[in-house]
Amino acid sequence: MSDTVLSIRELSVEIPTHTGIVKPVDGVSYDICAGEILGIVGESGAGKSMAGNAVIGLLSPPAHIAAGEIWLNGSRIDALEGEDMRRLRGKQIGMVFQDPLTSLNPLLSIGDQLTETMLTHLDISRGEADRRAIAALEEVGIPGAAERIDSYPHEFSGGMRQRVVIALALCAEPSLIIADEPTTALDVSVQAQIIALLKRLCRDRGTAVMLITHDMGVIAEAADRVGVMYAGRLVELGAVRDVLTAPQHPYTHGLMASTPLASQGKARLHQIEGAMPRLNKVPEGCPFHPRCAYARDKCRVAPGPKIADGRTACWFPLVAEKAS
Amino acid sequence: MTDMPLKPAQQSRLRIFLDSDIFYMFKKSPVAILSTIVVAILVLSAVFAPLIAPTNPFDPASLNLMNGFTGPMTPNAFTGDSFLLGTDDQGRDVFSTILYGMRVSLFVGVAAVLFAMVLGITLGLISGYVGGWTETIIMRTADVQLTFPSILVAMLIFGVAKGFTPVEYRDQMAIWVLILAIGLSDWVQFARVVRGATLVEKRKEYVEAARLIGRTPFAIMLRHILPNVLSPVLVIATISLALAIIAEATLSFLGVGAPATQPSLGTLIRIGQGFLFSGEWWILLFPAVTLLVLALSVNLLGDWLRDALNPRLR
Amino acid sequence: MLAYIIRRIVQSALVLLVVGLTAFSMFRFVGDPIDNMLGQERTAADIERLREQLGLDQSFPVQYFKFLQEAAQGNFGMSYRQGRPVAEILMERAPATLELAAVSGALAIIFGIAFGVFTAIRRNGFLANFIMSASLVGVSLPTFLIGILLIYIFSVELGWLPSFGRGDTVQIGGWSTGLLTATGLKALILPSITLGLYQMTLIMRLVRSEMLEVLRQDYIRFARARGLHDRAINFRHALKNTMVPVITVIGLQLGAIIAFAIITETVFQWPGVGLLFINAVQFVDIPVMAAYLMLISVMFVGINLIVDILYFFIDPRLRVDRAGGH
Amino acid sequence: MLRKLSYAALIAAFAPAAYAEEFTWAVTTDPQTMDPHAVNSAPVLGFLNNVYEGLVRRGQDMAIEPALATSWELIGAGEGWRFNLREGVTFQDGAAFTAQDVLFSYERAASEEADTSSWFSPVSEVVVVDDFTVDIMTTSPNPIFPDSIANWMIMDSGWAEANDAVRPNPDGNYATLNTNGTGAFSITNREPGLRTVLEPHADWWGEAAHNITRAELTPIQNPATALAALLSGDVDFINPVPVQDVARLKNHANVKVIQGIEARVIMLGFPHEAEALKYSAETTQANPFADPRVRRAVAHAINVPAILQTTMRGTAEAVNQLVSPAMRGYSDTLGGEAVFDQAAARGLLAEAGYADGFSFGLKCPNDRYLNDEAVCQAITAMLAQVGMRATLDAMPVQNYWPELRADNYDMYLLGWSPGTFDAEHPIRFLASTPNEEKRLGSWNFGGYSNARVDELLPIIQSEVDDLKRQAMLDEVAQILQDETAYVPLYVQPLVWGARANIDLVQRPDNFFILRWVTVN
Repeated sequence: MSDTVLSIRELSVEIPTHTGIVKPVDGVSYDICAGEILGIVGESGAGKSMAGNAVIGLLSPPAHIAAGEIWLNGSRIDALEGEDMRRLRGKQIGMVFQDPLTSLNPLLSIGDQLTETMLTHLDISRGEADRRAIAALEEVGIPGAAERIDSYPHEFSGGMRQRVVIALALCAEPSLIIADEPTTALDVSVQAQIIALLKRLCRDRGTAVMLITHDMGVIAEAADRVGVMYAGRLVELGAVRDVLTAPQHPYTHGLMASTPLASQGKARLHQIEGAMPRLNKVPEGCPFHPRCAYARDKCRVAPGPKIADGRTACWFPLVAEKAS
Repeated sequence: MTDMPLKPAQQSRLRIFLDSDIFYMFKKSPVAILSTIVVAILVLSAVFAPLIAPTNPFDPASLNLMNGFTGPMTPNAFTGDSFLLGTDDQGRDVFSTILYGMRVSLFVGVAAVLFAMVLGITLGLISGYVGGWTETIIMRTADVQLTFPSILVAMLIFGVAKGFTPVEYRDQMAIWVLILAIGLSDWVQFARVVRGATLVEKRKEYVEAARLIGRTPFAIMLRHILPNVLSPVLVIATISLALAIIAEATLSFLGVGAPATQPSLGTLIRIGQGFLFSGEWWILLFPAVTLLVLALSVNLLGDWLRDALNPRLR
Repeated sequence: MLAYIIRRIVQSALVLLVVGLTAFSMFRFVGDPIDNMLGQERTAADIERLREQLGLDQSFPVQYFKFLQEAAQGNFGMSYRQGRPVAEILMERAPATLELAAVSGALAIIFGIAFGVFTAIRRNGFLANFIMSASLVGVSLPTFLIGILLIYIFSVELGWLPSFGRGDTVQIGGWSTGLLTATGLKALILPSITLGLYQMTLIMRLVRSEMLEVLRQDYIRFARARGLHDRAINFRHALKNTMVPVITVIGLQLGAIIAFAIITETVFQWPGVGLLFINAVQFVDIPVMAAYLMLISVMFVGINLIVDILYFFIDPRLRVDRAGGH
Repeated sequence: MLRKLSYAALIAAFAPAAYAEEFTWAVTTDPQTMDPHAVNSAPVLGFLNNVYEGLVRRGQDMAIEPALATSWELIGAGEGWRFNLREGVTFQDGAAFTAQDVLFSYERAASEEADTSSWFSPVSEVVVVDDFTVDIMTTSPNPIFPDSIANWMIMDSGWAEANDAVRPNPDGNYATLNTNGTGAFSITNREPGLRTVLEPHADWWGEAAHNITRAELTPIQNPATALAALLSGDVDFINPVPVQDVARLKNHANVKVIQGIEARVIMLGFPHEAEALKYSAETTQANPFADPRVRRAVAHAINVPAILQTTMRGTAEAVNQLVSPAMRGYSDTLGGEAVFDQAAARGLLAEAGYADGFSFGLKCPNDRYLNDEAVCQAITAMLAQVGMRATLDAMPVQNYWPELRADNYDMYLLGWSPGTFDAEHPIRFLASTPNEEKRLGSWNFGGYSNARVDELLPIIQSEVDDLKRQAMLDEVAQILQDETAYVPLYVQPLVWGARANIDLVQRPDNFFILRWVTVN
């Protein structure tokens, strides 16, 4: 596809520990196209953030990319290091973190933080940067942007700060945004605004978005496609509508059943028996099999099939009627 | 995420320790292993000094002044006696004196730190739990104490304590006054850590619940707070121990330390520095090296503990 | 902010009162000044007469009250030993200590921060680990011993630097400075290293741990994710945030430097207030001791106040919180 | 005139050479005042001897020689002494020296505010005969009076009056910081505790034997620092050199050691009058030291040669009486002193009923005498070996004297240096029954009392015949030894260190006389 912005192939991330090698991301592949929002969903510890960090090159040692490829706009970036990688960050890949309270440097004014980012990546003058900073704040919906440019982060509310963070992530006009739980720390009333903002900005600019969240509601609201991760693996990938309405992997199914949004009208929420395994104790075969009501012998020995063109990494995908 | 299922019966405490991250990190750090071994050797030889030391330097009747200033491993010109590390100005065997002196230094250091710890934890708990005026007074005192240099505090306490001690007890009191002086100048850090933890704990539901069912939450809090502050307290204690040993040496230099008849390492160094230019280098060098090695190992250990026990820095 | 400063000053005044009381109560136990003031042919009557003349025969509260009364007017009495107003002596000696403290403080801060930042950024590098371990040697030996060893090596054996004193000084107004003469500068080297080494180590270790703490903050990750240069991240973002807690400690350390100067000044015969204090203890020169402790407390209080005010400039959060009267 | 001018020009041309005649010296204790009558202590008087002068002074051999008085003689049968004053002497501020200044200096030095008044207790009156003759009348014949006033320094009456310093003041006055003497050097800069700068007094009456153009005194308390300063050439002279460093310094090419015997005798004192020991674990009801046999046992138990050999490094000399052999009136006839003999010590203890020994407290200063604490430690060990188990309490001297005055000791260390350089001095201060009125026994902390000694003292003081006087001094020395009133240990050494290019003269009173210094 010509407009593929990000392409991840068989990506594995490993962390060596004294009790063995842990693989928080294990053979994951997916693409994101320009203007598309790909939701990545899963429990905490499933490896969704780790994949995002691998893309932007911010894995904290000793975590490292052990295998696979990452392509951005047609160039391979997984092996880039130091200065080459830095030039990419902010300029081509923007990132939005979970907590706007801690994402902003408390000692620098937001104007400083914006112009600093732009001056790093764009060949513009100081005055131009100031002007664009105000414009960027206006664009993310900060009222009175010109006056508030010299304000410090603590003078903004949480939602406003997340707007500033988004402005910061977008200010050098990257082609990919990685939004890691961008709404989790916000009040419910603000969440929708932020999602809408993110969606609007990316559509307008044709920016690809990797939207990492554990919240199916956010996925349903914002994403075009969704990938489901479990114990470091991508277990299901497909259009949001398809995955939400007809999950094919038993884990996705369980996840849907336990989410209030997806189980509207149901008498009670389902609960998946057991818990996700610790990453150093991932079972043989399909990692989900100990908790899977449909597991068969094959599931216990062979890891699920690769998601290539198909939707799920389950040997025995659920058929539609089971899912409802 | 829950822990993997445990079968407690099969998991001995030792096993848990040996499997723990901290022990793993310990095994991987040559510095930590080395300093632990050194500290262990030094502490053991101090504790068992009477068994190891060839002479008892604290027994004046055993000393022969004519043995004074004998060089290491060289026979004395008058008595023909030979000493591993030589003798000092009183004819005391330097090796034995170092062992006994280390005993004094370690005793002062450990006792001062324990005293500071108990005082700091108590005051920290009280100020965190009671709050109000009590807290203001305690923490303000801590501020003053912190601004006021410990060495002056110690000198002050030493001066006052000497005045209050009845003449009959003044000889034995030097050590206890040292402990008091160093301990009193060192409690603030402990108090701050514990107070912080107490404030956090106080807001938790179980404290409220305990209050509601009519139990005094204090005892419960203690049980919850102490494990929480264990690592920082341990780190502070280790580093304070090194500081206390050095502080004792410094106070000895200023003439308010352990008496010359029962010298600590600091007193030995004070005595020995008088012989630096006269060629009897061993009187200064060996105690100084011992102090350096002791304090350095304790410091390295404290340093390593700080990194190891602070999961955020891993 | 004004209200805050006033509150601090009131607290400080209380601190001073307490320090004064403690200090004063201490002197009664330091010893008896009389013997040092009279020669070997004195009689018991001479002793009594002098005691009376100095007001030492009065009760403790009376002595303390008189002291406070006089001290409030800036009059700390006459030195028993030198027979001159104590205030005058202190003024004369203060420049030496302040210059020594300033130079060693500057050394400690500059090298402490530089090494601290370096060891934090190159956290597991060989050089960083070496600096960390080597710095511990500096705090594992008592200051006086370091001083004596430095003298032994650099003055006696190598003959490069003077072994004691301040060298030549130049009088500028009421201030005698050793910073303008070659001998004065040379004389500063060993004492300021001796005095600054310990503080440098403390500052370095503190900067390192605070910096490591800051470096794992979200805003640093976010700054990194925005592709900012490492230099900007380490110095503009991380160091500035590191400095907030570090400044408090540096303030306290500056105070400690002035106090630790007692030892350094004794070893190097540095003619500052620390040496004056030790001499005063030796001769039970009560007015000098009292004035010294008061001076030190005033300095600490002042340093703390400056530290608090510095906060307002470094940390915008405080500006709002306090100025806004929350 | 022309010649003088060219000479000055020559000096100016070689100005750097003048630096060679600058002299810097370090002492442990800064003289605490510049007032010659305010404090009677060796550091003060020793230093001021360079600035002020008395009627008489001591020469290099301690003999009394003329200074501001050119001659003196007894008046009649000893009613007083007549001093003939030197003419043409000027003070450093230019004022002329006359008999009025002598009278003024007497009134000042003998005043209640002065610390030197005890020197003048034998004086009844000072009479100005004419401008250059003064009679000093004494209450009884006083053969050693000129010896006793060698440190009585003459101050200019006009200067003192003009500067409101007519009497010394412990709180300080003009004379505390400023000087105006007739001596060879005047003080040009005085910064207490830091430095005192002296320059030659251009109009001094004497012949200058020194070649110093500028001298600077610096106090350095820490002996190691002082030694380092000497070795590195930062100072030209230090006093004292720690005895342990003597051997090494002697081998040093650029430094020399000047050694001698000081006037100070180090001894042990006892609580003669105490009912019981203060610091004993078991002997709380009795005072063993009241028994002369126990005191003699102490003398037997102490191995003085070992102390001299090891602790004092062979710099000190043993002594058997309260004064050193260099003093006038030293007793040559004394015999039967207790030598080191542990068996004898144990025997005496058993005889006195202390066969199992006893414990007690030994008080000791730790910054007053050379190696005082180390000596006390050694003594503690030696006494322990015969069963006298001492607990040593060493303390700074400012705590020490109050402790002794409060009788808080079972045994103590004392050093005594007779200001008059005469054997009468320690008898008056240490051996007489304490008597406040008569100013007797003021340092006799233990209250030693012997009727015969008390009886002999006034006779000794007024006896003009040297032989008779010596016989009485011998008798007292023998009594003190027989009763072991004190245990004299050794005479403290004088150890000075100087750069090799310095020539100087060491006097047994430890006074450093600048006018005998030559810088080569």
